[in-house]
Amino acid sequence: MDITLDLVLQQAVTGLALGAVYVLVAVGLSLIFGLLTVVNFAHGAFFMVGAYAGIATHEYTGSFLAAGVAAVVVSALIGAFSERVLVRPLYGRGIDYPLLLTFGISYVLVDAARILFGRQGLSIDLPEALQGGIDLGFGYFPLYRMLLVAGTLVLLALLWLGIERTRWGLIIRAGARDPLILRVLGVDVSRVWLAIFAFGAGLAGLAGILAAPLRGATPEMGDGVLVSAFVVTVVGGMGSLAGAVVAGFGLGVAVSLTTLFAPAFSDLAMFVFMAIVLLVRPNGLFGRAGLLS
Amino acid sequence: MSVAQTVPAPTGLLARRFGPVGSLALALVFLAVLPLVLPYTSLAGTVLVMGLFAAGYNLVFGYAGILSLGHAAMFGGGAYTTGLLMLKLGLSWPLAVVAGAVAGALVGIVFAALALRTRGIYFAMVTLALGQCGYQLAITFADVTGGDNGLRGFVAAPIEIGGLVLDPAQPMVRYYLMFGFAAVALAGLARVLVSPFGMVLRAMRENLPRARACGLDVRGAKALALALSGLVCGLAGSLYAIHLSTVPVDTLGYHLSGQAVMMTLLGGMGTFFGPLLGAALFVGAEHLVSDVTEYWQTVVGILFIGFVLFCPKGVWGTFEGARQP
Amino acid sequence: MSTVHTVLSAPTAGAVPPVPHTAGGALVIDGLNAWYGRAHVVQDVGFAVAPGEAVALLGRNGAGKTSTLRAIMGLMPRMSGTISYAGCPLHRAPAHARFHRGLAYVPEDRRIVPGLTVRENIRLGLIASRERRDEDTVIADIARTFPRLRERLDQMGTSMSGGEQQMLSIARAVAAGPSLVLLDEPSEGVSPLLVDEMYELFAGMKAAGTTLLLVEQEVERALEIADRVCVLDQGRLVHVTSVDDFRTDAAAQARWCAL
Amino acid sequence: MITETRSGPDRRRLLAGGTALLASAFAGRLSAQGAEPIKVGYIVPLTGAYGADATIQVKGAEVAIARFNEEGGLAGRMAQLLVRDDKLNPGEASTRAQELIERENVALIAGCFGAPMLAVNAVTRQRGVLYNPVGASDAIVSASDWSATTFHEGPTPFMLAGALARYVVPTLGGSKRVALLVSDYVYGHEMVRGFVPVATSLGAEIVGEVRHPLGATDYSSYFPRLLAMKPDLLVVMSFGRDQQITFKQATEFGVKRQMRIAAPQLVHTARIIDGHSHYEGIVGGTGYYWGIENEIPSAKAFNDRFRRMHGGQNPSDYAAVGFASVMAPLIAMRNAGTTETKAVVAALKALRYDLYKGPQHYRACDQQAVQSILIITSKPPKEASVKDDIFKVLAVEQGSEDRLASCAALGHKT
Repeated sequence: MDITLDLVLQQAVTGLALGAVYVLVAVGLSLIFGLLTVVNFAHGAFFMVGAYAGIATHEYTGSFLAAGVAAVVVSALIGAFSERVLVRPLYGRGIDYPLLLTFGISYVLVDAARILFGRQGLSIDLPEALQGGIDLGFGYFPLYRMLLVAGTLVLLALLWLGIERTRWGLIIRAGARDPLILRVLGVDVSRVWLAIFAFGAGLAGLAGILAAPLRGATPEMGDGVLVSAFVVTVVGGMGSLAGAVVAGFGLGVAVSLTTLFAPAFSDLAMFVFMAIVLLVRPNGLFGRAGLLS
Repeated sequence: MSVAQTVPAPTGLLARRFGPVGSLALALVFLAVLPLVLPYTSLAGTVLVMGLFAAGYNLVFGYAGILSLGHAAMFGGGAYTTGLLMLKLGLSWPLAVVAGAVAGALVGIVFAALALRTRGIYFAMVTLALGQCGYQLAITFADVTGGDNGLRGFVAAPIEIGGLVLDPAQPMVRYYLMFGFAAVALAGLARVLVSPFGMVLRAMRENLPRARACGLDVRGAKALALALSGLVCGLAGSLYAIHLSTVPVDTLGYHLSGQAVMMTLLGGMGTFFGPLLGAALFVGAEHLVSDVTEYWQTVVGILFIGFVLFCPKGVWGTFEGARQP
Repeated sequence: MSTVHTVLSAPTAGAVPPVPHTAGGALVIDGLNAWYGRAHVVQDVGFAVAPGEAVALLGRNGAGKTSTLRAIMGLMPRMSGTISYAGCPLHRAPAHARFHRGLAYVPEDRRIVPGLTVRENIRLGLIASRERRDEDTVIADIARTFPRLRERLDQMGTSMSGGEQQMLSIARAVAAGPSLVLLDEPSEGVSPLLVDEMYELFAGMKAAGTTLLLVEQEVERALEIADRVCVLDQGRLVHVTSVDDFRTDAAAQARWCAL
Repeated sequence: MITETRSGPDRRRLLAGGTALLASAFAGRLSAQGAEPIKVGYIVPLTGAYGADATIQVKGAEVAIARFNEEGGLAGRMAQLLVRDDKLNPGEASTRAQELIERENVALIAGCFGAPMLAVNAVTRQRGVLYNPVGASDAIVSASDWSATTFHEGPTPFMLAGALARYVVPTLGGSKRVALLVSDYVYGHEMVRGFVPVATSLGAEIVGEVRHPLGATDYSSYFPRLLAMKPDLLVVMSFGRDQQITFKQATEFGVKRQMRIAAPQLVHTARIIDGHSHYEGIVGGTGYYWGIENEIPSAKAFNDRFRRMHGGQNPSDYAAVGFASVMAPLIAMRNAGTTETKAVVAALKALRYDLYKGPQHYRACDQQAVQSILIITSKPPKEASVKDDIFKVLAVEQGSEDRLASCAALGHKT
């Protein structure tokens, strides 16, 4: 089969849509690592929680907006609870313990989903208005995925503005570099951490419900996403938001193009890519200088 | 490195209370009586294999203080090597097991060469990636490895030692044959830990910058730790192949790497007996709980969270710590 | 005129009387112990600082001066003993709560946040302040008091010289108008010219009624501004005296403060 | 700790505490007294991605045990089902199989599917234990994995894909361009081997084969390529989640507007979860659908019994094959008059049975169950008679040895 420019372009756009989900998950992961130095292995579970909370809400209300809100709120609340009750006692004990703890949290959350909603998973269909596709000139593309990319970009722009321009953003930027000085200047850092953990979990939950119409919801759905999101954060540089965004979209496109040229290697490609980046730049593309660097 | 900071008051490389010989003896007695107390022999076999795996992992995680999330590559590498040598070359199983251990060490050396440039969480992630590469390769080259169906078709034939015929098809015979290999590996591990190299590891774990300032070759020591760890984990994988008569592709999966961390932590990292105990608790809990409820993951998860929060030194670490003078 | 300006500037004709935003009071420390890991770095230290007073905390390297300041600010991993300020016990309060009691801490290593501009660093000093004051006004006030920072407001904080960074660190600490300022070696690594400027500022702060607790390696400098001297040695408080007595006590200086 | 299960995981006897632990250690030895039950080990992935299929499969096995016991067992000896969860983990399955053999001295191990199926086979082969798994796999009956005591109840991918090709290719128009989307693992490859020769012999042109990694969650990146091939038919050669997500995203990408979609194996549980809209128009194969009960008496009998035991629920494909994998060996034991493996194997080889979908037997060379394959498509909810009436049966291909992969191709000496 001929590989035409149109095909490559279509594939690249597809990769952006793929990357959008990575980015949403990875940004939260990166924020949490950047501020709390917690490697959150429960992040995939928060993604799953968002999908389930959203679908359940949709079944009761029939509203997609309500589903989105529920996804964010429920996963954020579970995130907040996890941080406040479980993760907090471990601060100052290095990165290993929180990592292991969040691993345990994900075990429990995944099983909770099985108990509450069964093992076989749930499904949600797109509203009529979001079905269908548009012609990009070089090929047909589903409308929902375009909106997903656009929505992610808008969200990222808002996040950027929030971090660069607001009081909270200043706290976040300073907190990522030097939480001690924040404490000395009267900021209750533990509340900041709580908020960030909840926010990151909420973002993951949002990504979950946004991805659900595309791939359904299963208790284990977070596993693969978590691994991908880790690859993204590590390639971008742990704790770097810009890195997460660049690496997320970049890896989405890279994986998508690999499927065009060597489909069987698309999974492997991601890890090989990550290994190479880390061998050249041991701290990822955007180093560990800190958030937004 | 982080682990060094997180371990409060390390309790010597071998249990001080028991001394190197005592610790080794305890470990061997424990493994020797296992099939007699567990409800069935194959469970004891799984505990032995996982215990050896955790003990090998502990060398890196507990003693050298580096978190690896890719040790399944060493375990699986050993298992596949053993299986393939028996299947394709008809090698006798004891030789194939030794070769599997060596293969595990080679994987450890590859890890050291590729991943030691990075540190901390990045090291963990590179090892995770390397481990996944192994898994993907096994899936991709299904013609050789059997893909997701696993490698199968090799049989551990009876061996004769001084007129005594030992048939691995018999559960008890197989268990104690495996025990023999494990005993040698554990004795070797104990020997390494009391050697000067063991002292270097201790220095690194307790204070990495100081160890570096003292002119210790930290990276070299880490590389050696990875290779030795690979040797033990590769042996564990090889024994697993004999134990199951098949090599599932899951032996290369990241869940198994995660399980190594859990078992080590549960038992007590940086202790000699801890990982064995941790493996027994983990495998045992999973079996027992999953017999009682389908929702065993919740129980295991809560147990795990509880250990991280309240008993971070693990069962054996806490016991030993409490008995310190 | 804003509170910040009052705290910072020397009283001039027509100036508003000093009114720190939290009513000042005595800092009383009793039986203070602090540890770093197993190292017992502060041992049974007790002293008091009266409102509006300036006390210099002196001693050799490693005598426990910095640790004492950190303990007062709530930054030591482990401590015991009591600390009260203006009648309120502080020793159980987290660092951020101590800030809200009117304490400010200027750390030895300045801790200018990388990636933030000078203006943002100063904003950080106001970010948690419960009195919502107009940031721009406060920053304008600070710029007036710290002329060196004025033209650098939009520059990265970490791109400035050591002395300028020290100025920024002080400006940030006092932006919210504290009544007690803990200063840790402000003159270290700062050019003499800037040290002069800085001590003028301290004098102004003191004159405005702000209580100062100053750790200083350069004894002469500290004596310029201090009312009293506390000397630490190997984690213990070994000597408390007035500045005048200490200045003339060559033996004490040689014994505890000589390098 | 043992869990003796007569009626599935929901009625498990729960033993707790140290006494129970001790007792259980000796249970195997003590139970040898009296009319010893015929123990059937049933290893299925209750936890894991296919938990729903495994759970209903256990219900099918319970029907077999109940029927055997109602019919008097083996001269008064009753059958007993011991369910074990392999968690879809081959290591676990292998350990469980060893446990069932060592401690329970089971007469049969059945049920397994997925990767654990072959791991258990390695154990039963070494130990000479009767084994009758259900998973769709050609490897299990190939010479390299062959074992004298292993029978294979489930249909193989080769049979399913071949039956699909024979049905679907003639329905295509003139050009018969076919593209394949293949999950890159053994099962996917087996599907390809079953489908391609038949399809090309019927005049189809394979215009492309796109492979994706097992367990991929986003298939969007494959569609541009597939669309560019301009096929008339897309055959989705994957299973479970992979297949479900592919269908969902194919709908989203408007793939169905340009080509038809078929899949060698459609599964009941997946169709129930995802609903009709994603399955609309997709043609696929299956080993069983309960809707054939009007034509086939044995199906009616099985369905009735299943419904009676399980609250009116209709059996799924997995329930049916799970039933047969236990029922056929039990009947063979009765025929042989013993549970002794050699005799039972001989009886099974000779067995001609019709348990749920018409006549079946095990082929001599590989002991694969020769059986009919159903070609089905999703039924719109408005046409459904009851809630779980989800498929229309388009065709039934009768079982015949020449529909199986040839003994020679599987490496057996003929």
